[in-house]
Amino acid sequence: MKAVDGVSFTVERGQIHALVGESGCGKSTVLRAILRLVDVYSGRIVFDNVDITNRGESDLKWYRRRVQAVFQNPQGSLNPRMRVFDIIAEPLRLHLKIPREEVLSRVHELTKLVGLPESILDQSPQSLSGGQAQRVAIARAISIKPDLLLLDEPTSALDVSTQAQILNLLLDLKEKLNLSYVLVTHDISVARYMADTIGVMYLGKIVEKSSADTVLSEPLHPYTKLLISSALLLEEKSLESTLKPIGEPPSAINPPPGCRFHPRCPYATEKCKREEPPLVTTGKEHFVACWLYV
Amino acid sequence: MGLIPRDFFKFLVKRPLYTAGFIIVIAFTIIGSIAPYILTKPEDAWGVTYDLNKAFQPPSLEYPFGTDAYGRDMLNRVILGSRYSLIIAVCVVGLSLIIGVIVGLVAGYLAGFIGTILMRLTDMFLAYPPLLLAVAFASVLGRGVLTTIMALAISWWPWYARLMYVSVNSVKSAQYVEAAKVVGLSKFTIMAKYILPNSLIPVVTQSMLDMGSAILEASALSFLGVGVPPPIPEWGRLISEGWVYVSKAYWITFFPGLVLLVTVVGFNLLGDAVKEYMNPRLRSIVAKR
Amino acid sequence: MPITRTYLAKRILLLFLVVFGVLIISFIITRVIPARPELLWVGAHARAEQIERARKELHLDEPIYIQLYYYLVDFFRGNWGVSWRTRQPVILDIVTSLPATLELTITAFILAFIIGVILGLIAAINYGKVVDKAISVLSIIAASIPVFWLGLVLQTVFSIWYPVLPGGMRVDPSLVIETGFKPITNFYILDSLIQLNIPVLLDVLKRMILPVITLMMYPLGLTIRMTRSMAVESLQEIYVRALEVWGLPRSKMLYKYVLKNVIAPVIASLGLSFGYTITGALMVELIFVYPGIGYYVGMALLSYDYPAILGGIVFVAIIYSLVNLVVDIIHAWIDPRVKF
Amino acid sequence: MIGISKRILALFLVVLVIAIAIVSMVFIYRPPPPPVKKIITYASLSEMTTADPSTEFSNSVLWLPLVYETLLWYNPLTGEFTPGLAVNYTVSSDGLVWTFYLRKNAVFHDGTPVTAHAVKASIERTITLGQGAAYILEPVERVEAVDDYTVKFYLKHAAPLNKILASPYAVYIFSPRVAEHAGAQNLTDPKVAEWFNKGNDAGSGPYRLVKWDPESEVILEKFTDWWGWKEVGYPLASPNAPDVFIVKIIKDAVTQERMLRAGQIDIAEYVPPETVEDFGKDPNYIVVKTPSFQNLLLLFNTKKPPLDNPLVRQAIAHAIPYEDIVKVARAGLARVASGVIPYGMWGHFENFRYEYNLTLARQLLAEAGYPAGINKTLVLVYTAGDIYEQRTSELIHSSLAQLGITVEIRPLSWEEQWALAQKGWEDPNAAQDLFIFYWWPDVLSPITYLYNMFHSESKSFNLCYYENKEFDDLIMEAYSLEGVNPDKALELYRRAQEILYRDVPGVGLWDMVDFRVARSKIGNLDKAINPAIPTAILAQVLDVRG
Repeated sequence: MKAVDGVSFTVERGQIHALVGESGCGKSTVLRAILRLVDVYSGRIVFDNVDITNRGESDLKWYRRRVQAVFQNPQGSLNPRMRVFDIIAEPLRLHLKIPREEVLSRVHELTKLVGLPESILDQSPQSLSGGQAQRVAIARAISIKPDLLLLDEPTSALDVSTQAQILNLLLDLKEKLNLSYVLVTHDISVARYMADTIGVMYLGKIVEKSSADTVLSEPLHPYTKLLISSALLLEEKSLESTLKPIGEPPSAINPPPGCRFHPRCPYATEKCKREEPPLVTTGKEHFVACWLYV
Repeated sequence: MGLIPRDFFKFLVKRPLYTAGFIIVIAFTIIGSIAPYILTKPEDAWGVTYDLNKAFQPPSLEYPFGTDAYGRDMLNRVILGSRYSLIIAVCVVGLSLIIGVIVGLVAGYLAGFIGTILMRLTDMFLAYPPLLLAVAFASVLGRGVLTTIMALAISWWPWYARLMYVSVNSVKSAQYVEAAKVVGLSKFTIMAKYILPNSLIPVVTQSMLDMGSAILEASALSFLGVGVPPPIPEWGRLISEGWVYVSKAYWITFFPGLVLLVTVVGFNLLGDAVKEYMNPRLRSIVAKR
Repeated sequence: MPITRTYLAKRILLLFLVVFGVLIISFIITRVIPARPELLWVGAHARAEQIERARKELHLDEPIYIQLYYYLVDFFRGNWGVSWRTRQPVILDIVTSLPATLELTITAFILAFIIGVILGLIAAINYGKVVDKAISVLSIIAASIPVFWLGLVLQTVFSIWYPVLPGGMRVDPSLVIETGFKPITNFYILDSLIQLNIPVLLDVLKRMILPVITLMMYPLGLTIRMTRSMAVESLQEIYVRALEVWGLPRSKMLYKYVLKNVIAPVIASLGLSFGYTITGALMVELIFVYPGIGYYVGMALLSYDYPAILGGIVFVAIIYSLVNLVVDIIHAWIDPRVKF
Repeated sequence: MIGISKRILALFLVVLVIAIAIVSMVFIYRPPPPPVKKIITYASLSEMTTADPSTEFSNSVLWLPLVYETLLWYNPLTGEFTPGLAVNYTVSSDGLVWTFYLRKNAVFHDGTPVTAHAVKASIERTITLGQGAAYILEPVERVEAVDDYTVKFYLKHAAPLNKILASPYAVYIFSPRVAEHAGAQNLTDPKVAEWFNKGNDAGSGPYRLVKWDPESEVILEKFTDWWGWKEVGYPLASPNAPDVFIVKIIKDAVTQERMLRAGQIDIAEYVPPETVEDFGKDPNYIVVKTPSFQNLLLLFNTKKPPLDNPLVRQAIAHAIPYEDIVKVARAGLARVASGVIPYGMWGHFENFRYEYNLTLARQLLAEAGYPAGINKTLVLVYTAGDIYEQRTSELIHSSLAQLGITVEIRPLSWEEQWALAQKGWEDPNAAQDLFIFYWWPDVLSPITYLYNMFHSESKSFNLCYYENKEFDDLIMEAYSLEGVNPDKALELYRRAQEILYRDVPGVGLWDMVDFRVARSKIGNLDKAINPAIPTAILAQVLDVRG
């Protein structure tokens, strides 16, 4: 079974790459593959010119030190049986092997950096608000100064005002710590706000990718267009409701033949039903997978 | 009482039946713990003397539970018996909990080959009706408090292993476990610091409620003659000892059984109370009425 | 119909696996724990040469895996050893005493099921009232009562103090001789009905009263509790409420909707309580001198008849697994929501 | 839904029909007319085994002596012989040739007269088959039928053939026509055994086997042509003997008690001992007690401190409440032992009891160097499940506690108990301190008790690990003299027991008393019991009134 198929992208240092798509399109799976939480059966994950696709956990320690993540559900990503202090300190103790006093000062430093009061260090994660919890998760992720941070819908579980605070904090941190981000989101406006480059995913495949400006200003793929227009028109409504209704809900595990989007595509032709379109370039580093542009 | 949330008591007070269960359990625990110090006739309880002239005295003010075939005061023997019931129940549940939790944890988290083997093993033990496996083991292990505990624990742990397995499976996909992997923690650390503390609650709760059954099964073993040896006044043994005299001295079997019944009812009532307290759906129904 | 052929095949395979496991565990019990199994085999007052012969007979001079092999082969050939107490092949003893236990437990189960569902429904209808509380207390006591003690108490009261009911045995032997009753299937109720032997039938039924009451307590308590809580929940469900508003008669509503929701989980829980009941039969049959499997294993325990103890226990474990399988299938059949 | 209601309706109808059928049949049923014959029902605790008189060596001995006869009867308590099929016998002066003269009016149940040829054939079949108790005939070299009513036995070596031929096993005489009945070539053909085990009999005794169901009942009917009914003054026959004697298998003591009270049985082999006293007081029942040669012994580990000190053993021997043990453990149905040889057996002496005297015990313990008790827990093992041993252990535990000796009671299965005790020969410290167990005789001689438990070469059962050359020599000499010079042998046995009394490697706790409870209409029950055939009731002797 393939949940994700033919997804390929590169992230440059200091850049933010966003993967955009509706829920269930496999973008989280991509993230989890990069984090080696799921096994990769084909394809490669290369970090700093090192292929880490098939390395065992013991060979990955350096990688863990340099690649960290922030998850969608802030409370759920914190162990309810640990104090906030220990949660933030854990990667420090594990990777840096620094003395206790230094851990203490680093944790305090980090707490300040992510804008949390020191009083929360003794609390349990359950007593935090969603925004606070996400800040704790961010503090944990940046504690060992990684190079790459993977953000899995970092704001989708938060209320609107907190969302902005967190996004700003992330942008802030990127500058301060010279980080690179891979951002996964279903919310194109978040991507617009954050990303340097954008990849649009549909049912486990990238259908369009380019710099953020290009994708947002001149979208080529019908799905991207739909995505952007619905985001503009109906800020609050979910994306799914604006799409053409179909019988079977689309599934990344068992995608339709031909172009995956054809059942919902207003421009679909006979060819789209039979053959899968390749990802082709239209110049200017702009790639799209649609028979309209071949 | 830091372990028990305060509103549990509020919850209890409104339900006299559950309160009764709670009181029985507390009383049993206290009496069982201090039994040797509150005996009025310790030599009768421990069985170090006997007086045939006092044999088979029916219940009276002096002997509220009567006397047995050796002229020993049954009340004192029943009180001392609570100690053994308590010790056995605590050890059986504790021991099974340790084994069950380890097996369930390892099987649940490591999955794969080891996990399958462990769970199949658990299934094999579960294929025996409760008590029967304990009977089989007790019959070959020999009779004694320790062997009774071992025999019961052998038949008991698989239930906790199963429960722990289910619990671990629900915890292991939690996001904080993935987060821990991303941090780069070792499997063992994740198991010990993340999975174990978060999956323990249902198993531990269940085990506390199983004390009543443990007491009952220990007595059954003793009744069948494969439990604790004389002169220990374990309740099941007292009942079986009185069995042959039942037509002429009913009290030798009656009172230990009654006390056993009350204790088990107490534990079961408390169990129901905890279940109802922890099941918000049931509680909301109650609240609506 | 969620019961597919693959599901059945899988369950039966699992059953075989479990039987295999049960055998291995009993092998461990017989061979590994007692230091000298041959001593268990030859029995009291044996001389050295007998012990030596027993070692050979039991293949104890062979490596342990060969011993396991012989054990399994013997088991599947039906060679479960000879009981020291009865001097008969264990398997024969078990087969002859099985019907008595089945007669007892099945009767106890049916009664527990019927009475339990009725009482549970009464409690649910009167939720929170005195009747409900009384039934709840009864159910807790029934589920907590030590079987062996209840048996002794009933026996003392009803067959010693006020001798209204016989306190032991399946049938009066002199009645058997007088009326020429011949056990055919060893299910005495069935046998006496076939032979139209009414005195024996009545005697058999009379002698079952006390053991059945004792034995049914645990499943009864469980059924009441299960029925009550299920019925309370489904009475709460909105569609039932709606029906009430529409004016459907209460009794019909209870029967049509509540009962339907209650039956499947109750059967599942009864399956669980079968394990307790079968071990309860051990003590009940011992107390009431009722010659079934329980009595057989109980006597074997009291006289340290190891082949009989282990044979009996393995057999009961297999029966138990079978019952669990059947209960799961029934459960799946009644309640299509259950998925496996 | 409608389906279910239909099914329930159908079920209801079926139940209703069955109920109506049952009720109506109850009213139609008429009980059978009461029997007019004198029927006595005896409850046996154990199932019957085989029905072959030559090889049977187990439970069936309960009824064999009613159906088959031997040449002589012997009562070990009185030492008396009573004529059976033989009216008289002589023995040569060297003890090697025994001549038996048979009675002339005895017939087998198949009508064949009892002759010397039948005796020869019966004994020879047993010897040839060599199963069961055939070994008791080992001294017999050959049997010769001198004429129809005279039979001669030639022995390989001197042996008490009169006692041997009065055994309850292996020496029954049966009709030589069984081969014909069974369609067999000869008497040793397996078909003969098959024929017996189908429930056929070919004896000459007072009863015939009419029903053979070894697992539930055996029915015997009076054989009216038995010579004994006609012989005036024959001690082993009664004019009021039962016409039908039924042996019912009731494996449980409590049930036997209930059935006896309900009048469903007339004689119980065994009821709970706790109820015997009540039966004794009730005029409707009689209790007959007879000595049994089974006794309960307590063996000390004489090689492990502190019990390696004879003074400590003596102290304990004086601290055991023998009377109370008998009262509680056996409900009085035992006799305090005097020595290790049970009451009633030749070789038993009355002056080997230890007085229960705690003062004396304390004194002895102080003398041994333990004035304040023993600071070590003694392990006492007994056979788990045996309630009499259990109660005995509890009383020993309580009583020794008075002396400051702590006893840990450890119930084990017999096999575990024995395996543990076996370790004592190599490492006495690994074994138990105190060992409780029963002994019963394999041969009717004191030697079975003295050798097995106390001889230094008896590794299997000398579980006190007692080694005393003087004692060993004494008992072996006594045994060899038993047949030649019984008085001297008895004296040596007495001296051997004196050594045991002094050294205390073990003590006898009680000698079992056998009992039968019967309805009081049954007379002569005491005469119908022979301790050599412990389970049998010689029904021909019973005097049934009313």
